Amino acid sequence: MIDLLWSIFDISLVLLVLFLAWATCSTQDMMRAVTLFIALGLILAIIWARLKAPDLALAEAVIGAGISGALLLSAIKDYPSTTTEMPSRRSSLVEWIINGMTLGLVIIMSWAVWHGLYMSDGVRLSEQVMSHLPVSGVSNPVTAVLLNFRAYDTLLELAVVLTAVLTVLNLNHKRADVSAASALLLGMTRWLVPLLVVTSGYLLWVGAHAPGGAFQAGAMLAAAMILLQLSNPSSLQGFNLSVLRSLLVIGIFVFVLVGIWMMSLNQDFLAFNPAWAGSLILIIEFAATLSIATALTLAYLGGRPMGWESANPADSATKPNGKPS
Amino acid sequence: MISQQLLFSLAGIGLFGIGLRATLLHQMLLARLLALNVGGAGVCLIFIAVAYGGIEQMVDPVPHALVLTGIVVAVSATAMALALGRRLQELDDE
Amino acid sequence: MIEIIALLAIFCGLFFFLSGSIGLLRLPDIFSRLHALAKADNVGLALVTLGIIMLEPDLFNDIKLVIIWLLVMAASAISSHLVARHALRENRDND
Amino acid sequence: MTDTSSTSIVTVALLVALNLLMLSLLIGLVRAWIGPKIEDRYSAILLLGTGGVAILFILAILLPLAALYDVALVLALLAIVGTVALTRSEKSDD
Repeated sequence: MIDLLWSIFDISLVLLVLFLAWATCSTQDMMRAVTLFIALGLILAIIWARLKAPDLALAEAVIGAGISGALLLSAIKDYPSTTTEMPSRRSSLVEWIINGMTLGLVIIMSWAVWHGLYMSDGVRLSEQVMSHLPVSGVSNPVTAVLLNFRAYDTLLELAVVLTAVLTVLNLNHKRADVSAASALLLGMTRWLVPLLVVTSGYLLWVGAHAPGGAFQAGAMLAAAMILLQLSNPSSLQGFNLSVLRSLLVIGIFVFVLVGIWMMSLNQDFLAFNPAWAGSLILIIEFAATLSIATALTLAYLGGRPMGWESANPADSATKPNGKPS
Repeated sequence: MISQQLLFSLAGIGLFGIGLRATLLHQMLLARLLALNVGGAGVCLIFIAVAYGGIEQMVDPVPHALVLTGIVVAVSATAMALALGRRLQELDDE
Repeated sequence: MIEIIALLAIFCGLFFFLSGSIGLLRLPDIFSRLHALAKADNVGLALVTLGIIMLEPDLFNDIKLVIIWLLVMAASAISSHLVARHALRENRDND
Repeated sequence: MTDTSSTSIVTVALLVALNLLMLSLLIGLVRAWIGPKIEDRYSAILLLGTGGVAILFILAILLPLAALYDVALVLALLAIVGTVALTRSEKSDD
């Protein structure tokens, strides 16, 4: 009886997510597509929770529903027409080829997964992770994997995020600000943004022993900044741009610094010795949170804030912003 | 237990197929980006479905870490693609 | 005994949830839908949270549950206001 | 936590509740799909947020996974950011 109810829930979740994906990909109107995409992000967060992946549910809730939705919605304003013409311009032959290849790929992948699940019993990494957990300095296995066993991977991922944001910054100026918001929105932001910042700190701290960590905390902080930018844009002018620049790179800087420090104690580049591993990971996570939050906020803004080019922001105020948006 | 793994991984494959097809078919950058994100979510779903051990067993944390990294990289890649698109749009207007 | 009361609370909450969703589908215009949504969901969530608190032994989680419920109430109040305002502005523009 | 969820009555009842919540989400999604105007789709997103929080609560009891309360907390907070972004993104800014 219990298994039956569980499978009803699973099947309805799967059908729901497939329907949303098909709807998002096939609508003509972009506003409708983005709205459905946000709904898809929420349902995906529930699926991660169902598959016992709370870290991912957190990340999907913050990033899927929060940041990528806001990002896409602010990008819609760049395009004059928000309706797209589906494959009408592509010849039906090309369309058939695409459909055929996708179907073939899906069939091959299904066979591969079926073979992998039933036929072979590959080695599971979870035993190794669990056996090394006490050494890692944290008790949350995902954080242990992310920041201790696979520290290189996370370091390079911070580099990837930085590269993406640098491209965004080099390409164009910040989007035009929205006009000041209604009193209610301002009032709400006044109590909500501090709450988001406190939650972000909570997620950062809890990452050591429960789901949470640098990425979710950083994305949460970025969501707070986006909310601030959405409700009263003038408040973001106050950021000192040189501070913003250093915040962007502080994550990678601290990571490499700790690595070199470990090497000075004649250990490998990122091999934390068990005694300090917990506190080292916390330092790295704190720096990573700051740089991820700054990176995602600048990515949302869509380009260089005012006065980014000039070295000191003092004389930037006089130089008008190049783009009459 | 095995059927749940298979069910969710087939859902992941379905998402990936829908996303891939729409990425290739759409003309407009924004639509293709949405489809690409849907495809990426499908891949993540396959990862986690295989890592799922059932209600009682421990879950394999390694795919979780990989997918977490994947989600963050996906959002920064989307931001970059949107910035490129915006630049293209401005060049067309001029 | 506690569990029976908890389950009772949860199912009452579900009744409100379902009525809110059905209201969302059947009501004629956006404002009545938002009204149904905000009211039904909050009462529904309040009862579900009450049931879950009874089932949840850990006190710290209970406090967290109450905080979450208050947040959702504030969130849906503000969001439905924003959506209604936007709908009003949209109607005024095109008619 | 585990003793309560082991009694099958509570588990079965919670599972039935879970499926009913899923039903209300499906109804909300119908509105999101056919909703003539943008605001109707926003309201479906709101329903999804609240329904999602309720589902996460019940899953937290059923799976015994206490971390899902944090996820529900985050979902509740982010529902506002999504709606603000939706309502402020229209061309006619208020």
